[in-house]
Amino acid sequence: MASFSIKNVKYNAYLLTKKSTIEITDRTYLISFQEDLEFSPGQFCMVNVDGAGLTRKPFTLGRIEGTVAISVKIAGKGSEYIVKTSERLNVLAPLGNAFVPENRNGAVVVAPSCLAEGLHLSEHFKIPLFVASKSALSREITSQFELNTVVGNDGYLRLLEELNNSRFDWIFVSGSRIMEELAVRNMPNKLVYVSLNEYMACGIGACKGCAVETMNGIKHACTDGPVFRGDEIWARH
Amino acid sequence: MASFSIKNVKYNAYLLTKKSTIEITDRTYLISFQEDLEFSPGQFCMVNVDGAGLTRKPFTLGRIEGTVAISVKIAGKGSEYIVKTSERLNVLAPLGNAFVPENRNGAVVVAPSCLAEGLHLSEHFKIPLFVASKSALSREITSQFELNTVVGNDGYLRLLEELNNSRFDWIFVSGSRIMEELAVRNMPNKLVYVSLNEYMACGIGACKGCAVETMNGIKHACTDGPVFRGDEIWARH
Amino acid sequence: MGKALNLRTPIVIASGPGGFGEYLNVSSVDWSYVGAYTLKTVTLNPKSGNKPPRMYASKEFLINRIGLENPGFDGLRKMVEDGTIDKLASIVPLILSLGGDSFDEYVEITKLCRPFLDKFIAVEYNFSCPNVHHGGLSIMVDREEWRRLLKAIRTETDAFIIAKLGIESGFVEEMARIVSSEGWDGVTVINTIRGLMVNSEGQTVLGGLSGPALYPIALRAVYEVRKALPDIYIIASGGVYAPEQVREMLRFGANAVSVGSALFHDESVLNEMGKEFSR
Amino acid sequence: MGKALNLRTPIVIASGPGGFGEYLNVSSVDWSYVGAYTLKTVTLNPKSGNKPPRMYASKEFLINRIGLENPGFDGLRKMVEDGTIDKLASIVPLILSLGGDSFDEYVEITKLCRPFLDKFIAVEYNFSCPNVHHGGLSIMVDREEWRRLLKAIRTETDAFIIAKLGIESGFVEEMARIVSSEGWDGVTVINTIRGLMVNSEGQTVLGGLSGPALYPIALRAVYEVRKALPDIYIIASGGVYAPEQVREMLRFGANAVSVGSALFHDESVLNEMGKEFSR
Ligand SMILES: Cc1cc2nc3c(=O)[nH]c(=O)nc-3n(C[C@H](O)[C@H](O)[C@H](O)COP(=O)(O)OP(=O)(O)OC[C@H]3O[C@@H](n4cnc5c(N)ncnc54)[C@H](O)[C@@H]3O)c2cc1C
Ligand SMILES: Cc1cc2nc3c(=O)[nH]c(=O)nc-3n(C[C@H](O)[C@H](O)[C@H](O)COP(=O)(O)OP(=O)(O)OC[C@H]3O[C@@H](n4cnc5c(N)ncnc54)[C@H](O)[C@@H]3O)c2cc1C
Ligand SMILES: Cc1cc2nc3c(=O)[nH]c(=O)nc-3n(C[C@H](O)[C@H](O)[C@H](O)COP(=O)(O)O)c2cc1C
Ligand SMILES: Cc1cc2nc3c(=O)[nH]c(=O)nc-3n(C[C@H](O)[C@H](O)[C@H](O)COP(=O)(O)O)c2cc1C
Ligand code: FES
Ligand code: FES
Repeated sequence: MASFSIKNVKYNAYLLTKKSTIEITDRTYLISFQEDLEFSPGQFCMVNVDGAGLTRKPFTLGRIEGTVAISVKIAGKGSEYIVKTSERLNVLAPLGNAFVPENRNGAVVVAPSCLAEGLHLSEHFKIPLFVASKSALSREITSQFELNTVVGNDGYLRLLEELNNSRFDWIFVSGSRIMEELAVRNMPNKLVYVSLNEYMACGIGACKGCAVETMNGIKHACTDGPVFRGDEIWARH
Repeated sequence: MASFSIKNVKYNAYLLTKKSTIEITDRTYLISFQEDLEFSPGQFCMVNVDGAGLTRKPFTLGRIEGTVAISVKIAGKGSEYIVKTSERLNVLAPLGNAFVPENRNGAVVVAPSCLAEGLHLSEHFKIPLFVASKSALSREITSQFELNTVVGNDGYLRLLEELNNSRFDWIFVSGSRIMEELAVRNMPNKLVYVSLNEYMACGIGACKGCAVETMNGIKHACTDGPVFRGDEIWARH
Repeated sequence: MGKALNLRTPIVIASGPGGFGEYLNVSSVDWSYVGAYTLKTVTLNPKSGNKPPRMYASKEFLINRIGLENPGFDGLRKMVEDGTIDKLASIVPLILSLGGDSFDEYVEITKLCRPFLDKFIAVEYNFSCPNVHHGGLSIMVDREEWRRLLKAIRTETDAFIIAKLGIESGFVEEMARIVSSEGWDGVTVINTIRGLMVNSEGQTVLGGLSGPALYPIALRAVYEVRKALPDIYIIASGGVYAPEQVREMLRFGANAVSVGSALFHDESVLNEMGKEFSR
Repeated sequence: MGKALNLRTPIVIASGPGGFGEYLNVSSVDWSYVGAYTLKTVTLNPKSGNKPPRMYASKEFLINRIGLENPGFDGLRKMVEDGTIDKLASIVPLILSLGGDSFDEYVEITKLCRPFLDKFIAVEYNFSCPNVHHGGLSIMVDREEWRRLLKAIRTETDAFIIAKLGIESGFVEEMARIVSSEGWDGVTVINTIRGLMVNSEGQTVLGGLSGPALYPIALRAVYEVRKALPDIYIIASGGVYAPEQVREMLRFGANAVSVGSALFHDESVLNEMGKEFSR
């Protein structure tokens, strides 16, 4: 059973002004902001999408050379609003737990939709970053960042195999559920961390909507996560 | 009680291509179409507004020098769609009864939102047309048509007084409910016809939504009207 | 297995929005794609309906308070005698919808209609009109009285009889259980849900909600009734506007799917819906 | 006149969406604008809730099948003993929400809570959760059993007790009449309505619908209950997202207005709603 103690934290609503929006790859964008806010690697925010959605929408936070950023894949009306609007974004943050690895001998693998988080972790922990993308990244992105990129499903599976046989103690994976499950199943030698994408309404532990079945019972992605040990979510066979 | 006999008519769905859209006055437009369709003065159509409304929306039909036209006041999302779209309009027509006056000694008074109908009646019956508008008509309209226009509430009341003392046997009024009620009450000497704007869902007598309380019981604006004798709707005191 | 209607397609026109066949005058519909046309509810005595305004719409809802305006049994009989019903039925199979203001009226109109019930493939009893003061919804407040009524009607006719149920008189699957246990052939779920909107003139419109927002509620009702009663004939009603929704309703247990308010948007959607089922 | 709650503003946080006070951690809300905070329903035994997925949303609806995840009476007692409840109550008056899986559980938890009920300004009994297999909705199928339960609870406590009613167990005004006749102080109308949606992964989500589309239905329920019972205390719940809707609910008979799913959109709407009532 999940615990019901109320955390002694403050969640703030920020109005964030877009600084730049650049295409990462097909329908996926990196948005940076003018304002600063305090958060730790692995945490996320809930973004109000005005008339484009009934709930705020969760996005992992990133920091790139000091600037706050999120990456957004257009999955529906809400994410489309976030990418297209020129209004300031109303954002509740920081949410969830900081990711605190046991050591710095790790690596990060992200989908383009989680590039901001990936860049942040890589910079913060000084660890390598791999981007697994369905299609090639845009020129703007590759010219701005030095990225190890694999394209397509086969490329991703080969990357997992390599990482499974690598020197790293742990691998942090953030992307789609399928991508994360594949990582856990295909890297049996490694401690794999995953950042879950459960459906969230509140992001602060109130609604109990973001339940995840773990080996240790029901947990909540927003307050117990969003980062979990992969073997807590998927059994390895 | 309204009758329940089913009319022996065919209602057709037409796709109408816009030919021109010109502003009549503030938020009100005259839209003409490339295609022709058969109808009589006083009849209306129901216009599909795609995602901008759950039901088709009723508009009186007009014909100006042979060209089919409607006039549209932007009252909400549906009418806004009609004015702004560049798609062809899906239109059910012709609906309601033709207006057949007892003689040609009449006059027509319309709000700008019913200008197409007004021009049609005026041309068809060779009778004078008066336009009662809240604000001045656009240059495009006044240069194209020779119109007798009164602006503002006072102007309208003076027009009604004049018409009440005029040589005409009947006056046809089409505009808002308030405008029509004022006409009936302020022209006690005349036979006044009004074209009612009841809420309509089907336009063909099926839904029974467009009920009107008349001196002769409940009638339906779509199949018994849309034109009624004013004294059937409002008592004169 | 319960009795079935064997419609040519599972698309049915809902009682009310389709009036007494007026949509047959609309040339854009190919009626071979429509399985049945339900007429507007007829009551023993004619009703002139509620005072205007009778309708209003938001983005997702249409609200109506027609108040069962209908010509009564005499009007219906006239439509039978003057050949109107035969003419309509020659184009599309008809379902008769009956309502009443009391126990006796429901039974009485059933008896009166018996001579010509063979012109209809089924009779739907409207137990759920939210817009009349007696009858409709209120007949169901007393559960035992309602059960007696179901029994009485079943005794009066061998026709394929369907009870139209809303979701407000009790859990719809419980209501359907009662209907089935009294030997009825089917249920139509759901009807409009009672709502209140203030229109742009500031008038209070108390009526029944129909339209897109009903869809997930109606889909759930179909699911629950099918779970409770594997054999009953189910007509789904509520917010069906697109072919995918017809398929989804069928997948979750409906035998036929009724189209109401969507007619007001574009009746030619019937063609798209019916096409894939047409043989 | 019935008893009233005398809230500082008529804005109430709905049971469930507000969890166990988590929104008090959100800095953008000025809690002096909020009249009361209803905690999520607590049942005798802890519940871990339903399996995921538990939520989905369309444009107008949110669907949830949380399944009353809650820490049970023991968890609640712990929150009382460790001072959490006092701390929350020092910021905003609290309403306790209780539920059960059976007649006995409702009565039992009432008895157990008695020692600390004075920390709450009222107790709301959830008779309408659509997402649990026993209790919630199903307790109301047997009308007589439910009436006995209302009587039993009333006997156990002098607290201000409120029954939360959905629209599916019977006409809401009839249900409210029963509640009132058993000496209860108020009703909350409505709860979520049962719905079914298929999410983007093709999973069937059977849950309760909340959000904007509920509003005209909830407004009508308030109107009907007020018409039937001029004196009962009414908390309106369903689809309230804007200050105008608060005003409209009050105008049609509500004493207080509860805000649920709107918190997920932007909890700072509470400030806008409460401002005009603040003294
Ligand atoms: C902790 C967390 C962090 C995330 N970080 C990122 C990120 O950095 N970049 C990114 O592109 N995406 C991220 N996502 C996913 C992102 O939240 C969804 O893509 C977004 O909410 C879609 O909203 P929409 O209105 O565009 O889509 P909709 O049209 O509403 O739905 C499309 C799909 O998006 C998902 N989705 C929709 N609403 C939610 C919601 N409230 N909560 C969770 N998923 C939802 C569902 O799978 C749904 O089927 C994250 C999700 C979580 C839970
Ligand atoms: C027979 C008839 C002929 C009409 N002819 C004209 C015309 O020539 N020119 C013109 O500008 N307007 C005409 N109207 C009014 C026109 O139909 C409405 O202004 C239009 O439907 C508004 O739709 P909306 O989506 O823009 O407004 P909404 O935002 O939906 O509503 C705004 C207001 O428009 C009216 N309205 C909305 N829907 C309907 C409906 N289905 N039926 C009737 N009224 C509705 C209501 O008063 C409503 O409060 C006519 C109405 C009728 C009944
Ligand atoms: C204008 C209108 C009139 C209606 N009249 C009746 C009726 O007479 N009898 C009946 O059983 N249902 C009636 N209904 C309910 C519909 O048959 C249908 O069950 C309901 O509208 C939900 O379906 P929809 O969303 O497809 O419209 C009416 C609905 C509308 C909108
Ligand atoms: C995620 C969620 C959880 C809920 N949990 C409860 C609950 O535990 N007890 C209860 O009485 N109502 C519960 N409800 C119902 C709400 O209190 C409210 O009545 C309903 O959501 C309608 O209001 P809204 O449209 O403002 O959300 C819940 C609703 C949601 C969305
Ligand atoms: S998103 Fe509400 S509890 Fe996690
Ligand atoms: S608009 Fe449907 S009957 Fe007149």
